Amino acid sequence: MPTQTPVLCVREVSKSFGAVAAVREVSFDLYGGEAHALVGENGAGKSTIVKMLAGVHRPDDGTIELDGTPVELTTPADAKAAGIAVIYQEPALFPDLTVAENIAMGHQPLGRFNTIDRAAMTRRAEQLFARLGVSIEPNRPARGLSIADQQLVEIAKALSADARVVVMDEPTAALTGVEVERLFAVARSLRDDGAALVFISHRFEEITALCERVTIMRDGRHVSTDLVAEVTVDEMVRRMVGRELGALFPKQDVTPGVVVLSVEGLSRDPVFADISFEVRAGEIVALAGLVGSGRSEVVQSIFGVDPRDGGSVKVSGRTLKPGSPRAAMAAGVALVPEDRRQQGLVMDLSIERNVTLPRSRALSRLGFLTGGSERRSAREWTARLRTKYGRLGDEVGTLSGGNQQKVVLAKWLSMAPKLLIVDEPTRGIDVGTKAEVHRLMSSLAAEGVAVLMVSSELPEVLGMADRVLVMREGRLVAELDRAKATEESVMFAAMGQEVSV
Amino acid sequence: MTAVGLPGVTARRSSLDLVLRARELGIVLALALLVAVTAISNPRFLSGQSIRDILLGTAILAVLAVGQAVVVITRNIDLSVGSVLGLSAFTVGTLLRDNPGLPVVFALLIGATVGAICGSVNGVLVRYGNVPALVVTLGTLYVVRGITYFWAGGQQINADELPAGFLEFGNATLLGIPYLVLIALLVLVVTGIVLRNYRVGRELYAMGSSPQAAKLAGIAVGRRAIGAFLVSGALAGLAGVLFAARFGTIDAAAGTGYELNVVAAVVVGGVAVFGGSGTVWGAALGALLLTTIGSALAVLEINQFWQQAIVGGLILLAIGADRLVAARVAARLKKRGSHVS
Amino acid sequence: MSADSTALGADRTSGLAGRFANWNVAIIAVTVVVLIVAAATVQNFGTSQNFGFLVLDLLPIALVALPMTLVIVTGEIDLSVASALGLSSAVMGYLWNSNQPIETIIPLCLLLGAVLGAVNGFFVTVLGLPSLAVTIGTLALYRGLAFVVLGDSAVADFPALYTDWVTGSIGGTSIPNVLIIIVALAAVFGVTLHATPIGRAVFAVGASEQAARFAGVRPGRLKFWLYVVSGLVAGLAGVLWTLRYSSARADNGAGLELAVVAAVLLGGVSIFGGKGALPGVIAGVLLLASLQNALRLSDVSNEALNVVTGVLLIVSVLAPNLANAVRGSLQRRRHRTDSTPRPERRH
Amino acid sequence: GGGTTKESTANQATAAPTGSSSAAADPNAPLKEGLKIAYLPKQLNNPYTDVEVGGGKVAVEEIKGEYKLVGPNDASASSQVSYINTLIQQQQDVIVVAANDPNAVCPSLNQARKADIKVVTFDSDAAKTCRDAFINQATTQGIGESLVKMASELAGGSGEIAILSATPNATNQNSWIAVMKTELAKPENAKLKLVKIAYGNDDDQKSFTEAQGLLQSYPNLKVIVSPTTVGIAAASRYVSASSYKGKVAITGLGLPNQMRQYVKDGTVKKFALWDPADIGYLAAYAGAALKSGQITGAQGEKFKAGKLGEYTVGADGEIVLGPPTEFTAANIDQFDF
Ligand SMILES: Nc1ncnc2c1ncn2[C@@H]1O[C@H](COP(=O)(O)OP(=O)(O)OP(=O)(O)O)[C@@H](O)[C@H]1O
Ligand SMILES: Nc1ncnc2c1ncn2[C@@H]1O[C@H](COP(=O)(O)OP(=O)(O)OP(=O)(O)O)[C@@H](O)[C@H]1O
Ligand SMILES: [Mg+2]
Ligand SMILES: [Mg+2]
Repeated sequence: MPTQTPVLCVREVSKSFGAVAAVREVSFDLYGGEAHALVGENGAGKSTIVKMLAGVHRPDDGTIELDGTPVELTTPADAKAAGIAVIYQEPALFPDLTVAENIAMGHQPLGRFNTIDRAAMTRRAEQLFARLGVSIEPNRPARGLSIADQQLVEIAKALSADARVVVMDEPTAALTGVEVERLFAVARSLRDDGAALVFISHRFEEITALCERVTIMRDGRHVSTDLVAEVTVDEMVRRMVGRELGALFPKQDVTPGVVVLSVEGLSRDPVFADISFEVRAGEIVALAGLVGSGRSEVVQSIFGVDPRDGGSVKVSGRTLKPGSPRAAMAAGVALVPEDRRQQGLVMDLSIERNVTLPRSRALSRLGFLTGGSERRSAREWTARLRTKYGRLGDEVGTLSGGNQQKVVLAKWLSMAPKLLIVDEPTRGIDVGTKAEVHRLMSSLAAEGVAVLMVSSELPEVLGMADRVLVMREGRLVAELDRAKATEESVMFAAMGQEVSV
Repeated sequence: MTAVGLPGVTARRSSLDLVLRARELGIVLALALLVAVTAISNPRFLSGQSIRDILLGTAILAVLAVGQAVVVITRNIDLSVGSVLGLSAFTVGTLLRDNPGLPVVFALLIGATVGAICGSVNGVLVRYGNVPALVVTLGTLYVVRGITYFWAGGQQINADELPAGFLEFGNATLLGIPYLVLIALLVLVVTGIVLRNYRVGRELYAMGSSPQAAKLAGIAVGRRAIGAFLVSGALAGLAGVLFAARFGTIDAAAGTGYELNVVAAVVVGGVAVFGGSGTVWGAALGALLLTTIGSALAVLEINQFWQQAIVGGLILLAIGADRLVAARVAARLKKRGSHVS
Repeated sequence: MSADSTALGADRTSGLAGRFANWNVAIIAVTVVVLIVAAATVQNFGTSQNFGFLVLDLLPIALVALPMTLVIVTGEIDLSVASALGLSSAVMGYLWNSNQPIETIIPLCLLLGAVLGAVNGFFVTVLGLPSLAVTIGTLALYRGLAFVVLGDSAVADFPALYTDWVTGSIGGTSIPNVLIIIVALAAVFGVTLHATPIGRAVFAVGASEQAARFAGVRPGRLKFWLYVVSGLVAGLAGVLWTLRYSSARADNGAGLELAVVAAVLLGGVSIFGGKGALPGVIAGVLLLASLQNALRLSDVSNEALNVVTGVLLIVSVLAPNLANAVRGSLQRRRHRTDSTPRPERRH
Repeated sequence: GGGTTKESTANQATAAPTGSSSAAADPNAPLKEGLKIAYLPKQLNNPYTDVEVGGGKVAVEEIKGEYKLVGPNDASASSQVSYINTLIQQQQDVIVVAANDPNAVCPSLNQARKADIKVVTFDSDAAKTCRDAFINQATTQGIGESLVKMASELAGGSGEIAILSATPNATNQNSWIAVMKTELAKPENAKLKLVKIAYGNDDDQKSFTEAQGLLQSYPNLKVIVSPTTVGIAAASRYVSASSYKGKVAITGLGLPNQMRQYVKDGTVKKFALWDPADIGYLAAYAGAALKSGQITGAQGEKFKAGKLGEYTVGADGEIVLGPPTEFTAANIDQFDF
């Protein structure tokens, strides 16, 4: 199907953020009329490539060629003008504007005196939604749209641009099967009209269903580009991961102790309902599921940063006051949240202040803090986690992602928790640190700490967990022992259907 | 919000749109109620002279409020408007005193230019200095006022020094409507149309609604921000000329403290302080409401001391109601998720 | 980035804490220089009597700036302080006129201030309204109520025992009595902000409310109490203002809010929250007041001060940004990275 | 309660210090040269004030003193206090001040007097205990009577009148209004009805709006009496451009230059004023006389005030300038201030 000359060539591009090399000398071609999959683990650099194509980031090295000529995409406007439309991983809508306006922003249909032709704009949105087979009212504001609907609006936005290159960064993450089917139908028709598609997804069945070629990335590097038909899913996974799981996930075997956490009938409308499970001392329990299945919401509700509608949470037999992180902390619960930048760390504060923030009361003497006790404690814990930093007084935001993650861990481990909840503990951190974090988690478990881990990385789940709980659409749908947990069984439970692994 | 009833929108009017428009509707109702109560207790409140006085008073505040609304919609704020008004009024006053032959149109242009210069200084500092608008405009509030004092010293420009033609402009009418009111209406309509019906206008809303998304959408965020400050400055300058024409006496203190009134008018008019929503119509209505309250309280023989307290209470009420409406809308929208048809 | 502290390491002494120290040192240094230059060149500036006048002049701004610093560090603002001051003064006059003992009136006025602050706190933290809009509303409301209470009359004849204490000096010395209040409160607020768990929480909430919540801080409660304290101090400032001039009037302190915010920002506090230090704020207050005093003594007009205040304000915020930009471009040249888009903030 | 209340302190308040008038006056003492005389009006940028201090400047030059003018932009007592403090620091000889609040400036003025600075108030008096002399434009009684007389003439002897005053705390305004009220209570003025006292705060715009409000609220209003130059000008300007012109009369105290236009266009038939320049002029001579020891501010003392001739200090240190002049279309062109 690919035509002779590529529409777009990525040539040896590299991009680093500080010390993190997100993309290293990656090259691939994109032909008109093809759907090209980009796969790789979390943090492999896929979104970074997307952002370079979108003009959000500029490559440190390498070039991007359109129709054989190198182009400088310095702003998103440049990319738009070059005919590249992008669906970002995180929806970026204008909450106060109507859906139709969101779709048309920048290329609104004009009528008399160059005024915006609202009727045409609304019609256009209606047509796009009809094509996608969804009914979103074009004249409602974008505020309050569910994540899925936001994603659909993003898709409509990209379609409306009549672009030659459409880049879709996990467009299906929030969608259900039917919506995905509609999207694929539209995507195929775009492709058949000669557009080039870049498609990113963590779901292999989607890739095999839609794409002709697949480029695999690992740790920011290009691994391979093949015809989808010529490579099996197993092979893709092997190339993506590129290492033996056993070496990475050194789980020590522990006999579970007393029940530390017991959750009963926990629900929060409309995110999750009727969640019940237990975690014992020394156990690592993984909460698996697709992105958006409600896992983070469950653990946040347990910790008390989110409210809950019903159910109870007991820690060591004592019921936790709902909606109070303080009560949870007092009961020995620690939460390493999934979003390090927004939730885990106060980026503008120093390393030491971040490490000691939850314990500032405990570290004070007669209510006063002189800084010495905080510094000592921060030094001790960052050293224990082998954190690399200049000075303890540096802003935590200046650290590399992995070191930031270690600061978050230090912050909560220093509390000596009975129950450690970690949400995507290794997201966006490098391979070495990942191994360290895993070692740390299993040694904590060995010391008798109960660990509840939310992770989207199947290998991590399979490698670390004593038990795997699987969530789907806000419900707990399966509980698998370490022995029974395989990629197939977990994916089957997570998706509610057979997968071709 | 975006759904003010103008022709051209498909007839997908739902009760939802009504709720969304309720904010401006609320001001209109409050205004109607106020006028009705006042007029019943004192019919002269509805006399031609009285209405004219209210409209004249509103005209100046409304022009300022329109400019402020433009800035607030982009998630910024301009506290320097009162000082810019003073500088412009004094500049124009001095010019007219020294050149009595100067045509009024020219005076309006000069005032707007003086304001536009101040506004672009604000804009450039905000954009390139990467300094929050509140700080920059608080700074220029002092600086511009100081410059005016330096220049004016103790002098005051009295009505008898201004050319009669200019003063007449402050009071004359066209078809019974004072020129000042016409100018304010013109400003309002033009700005309203640009904000609603032109790409530039929608981009201002987009910026205020989500700066991050605006950047991703390829909007020239910096240039638009400077533009918004320029408009606000130019309108403050224009308001300075209207001020000079209306009051006839100008000194360096003209317009002192106006900034808070203007922000109050904008907030009461339903423009969200965090940008992205609200209309200049609302802001102008806010200005009209605040001015009418002032007049009505005087006519109603309500102790003049209550006036400010009532205005303050009203602002709190307006933003509280705004939040309530927003919360209700959000709740309704959540329930009406789309689904595959 | 932590590893590569070679060439830039020297000037990048120690990230944030270092930068703060730097800003504080800078503003304190500027203040000291201004004081020395003024004492040397402006006749009568250095006299002890003038020092007394200076302290009395900066009293209300200094007091109100203390809680304002904490409020701004949490990322909020309180523009109603001057009106709360005026209402406290008006109520004081009203009660005095109705022959209440001053010993009851003063605590009542402080209580009133706390209540006014609680009203702000309620709107901001319970209803979740933007503090800028709320406190513009209460700015008008409280001032209006002050006029409702006292109308346009002025109440005078406060007991000499009290008024003399406020305008007087510590026995025999030329240290004004009110300096005790300023120093004591500055110490309380300084220690609270910089050396207690509350202060840590204040900074955390200002820098990232969400992250603070995840660390067990209760941002709503914290902000509510800060507003209460802000009102309380404004009430106290109202009492002192009234006693200093021996005149209770509804318009006392009108317009002071902008001067206070200006002094706080000049002291290096970020309007976005999360950054700032109390010594800098005190230096900022002192700098503005002594400039005003010196300029007046040199017969420079009041208006020059407007310009100086405004320029100082802009420069104080612009300078660190420019420095950062220069540093950033140096670093970028080394790494060719672009800056991460910062989380959106406003005003 | 047993605390300090207003009543419990009222007795002590009257026993306040009476200033530095212990030394006896020497009417023949020579007028000192090189005296530093500072004027502190209510606020700068006020045309009336400018004329007043202009007269002061002339007088200070005549007696070979050093003239200085300082003042706030905002007519507030607190800024005046800061200026008084500055003047104390600068060791002036005489402070001539128009108080924005009679009590708020008191402690500072007394501090100045302790530093051997003579304090003369003009325009608006401070509390009697904290100044040496007060230059009164005219007797309070005289002004009040004259205002009522003009209002009565313009109203044709009967009807509604309103007052547009300056700030609510302005001492001079309030004492005139008090006299007007007594006058209006007299049988011959029984048909005149004072319906409202509005306050324009000596702010042009505010006065303008207040005038507007008065006319709206009182359809039968016949006369607006504005005993302040800012107020009368603003009210005249409003009326001259409104439909009320010719129906409502304006009178009060105003500057001829500011009022000329409205007298000529018929809005204003008659108003009154003393020559403000003379107030400033007299204040300088009074201050110099005080500082030179010719007078102490006690009743009955006499001193010479240049071109104005000899003045006698009245009760409570008051020095009365003289009766006000009435201006009409017939005589207004003879005056230029
Ligand atoms: N703005 C940024 N600043 C610093 N580091 C960043 C930034 N954006 C991405 N990174 C880092 O670059 C690496 C690659 O990130 P990227 O988002 O490209 O991964 P991805 O392949 O899209 O992962 P996912 O499947 O989770 O979306 C990660 O280590 C990430 O932490
Ligand atoms: N602010 C919100 N408004 C509406 N829906 C939301 C919001 N936040 C989350 N959701 C929805 O709640 C569900 C659960 O989200 P959550 O982040 O807990 O999922 P998750 O399983 O942890 O996925 P992830 O891997 O992204 O962490 C999703 O369907 C999401 O769309
Ligand atoms: Mg990604
Ligand atoms: Mg999650």
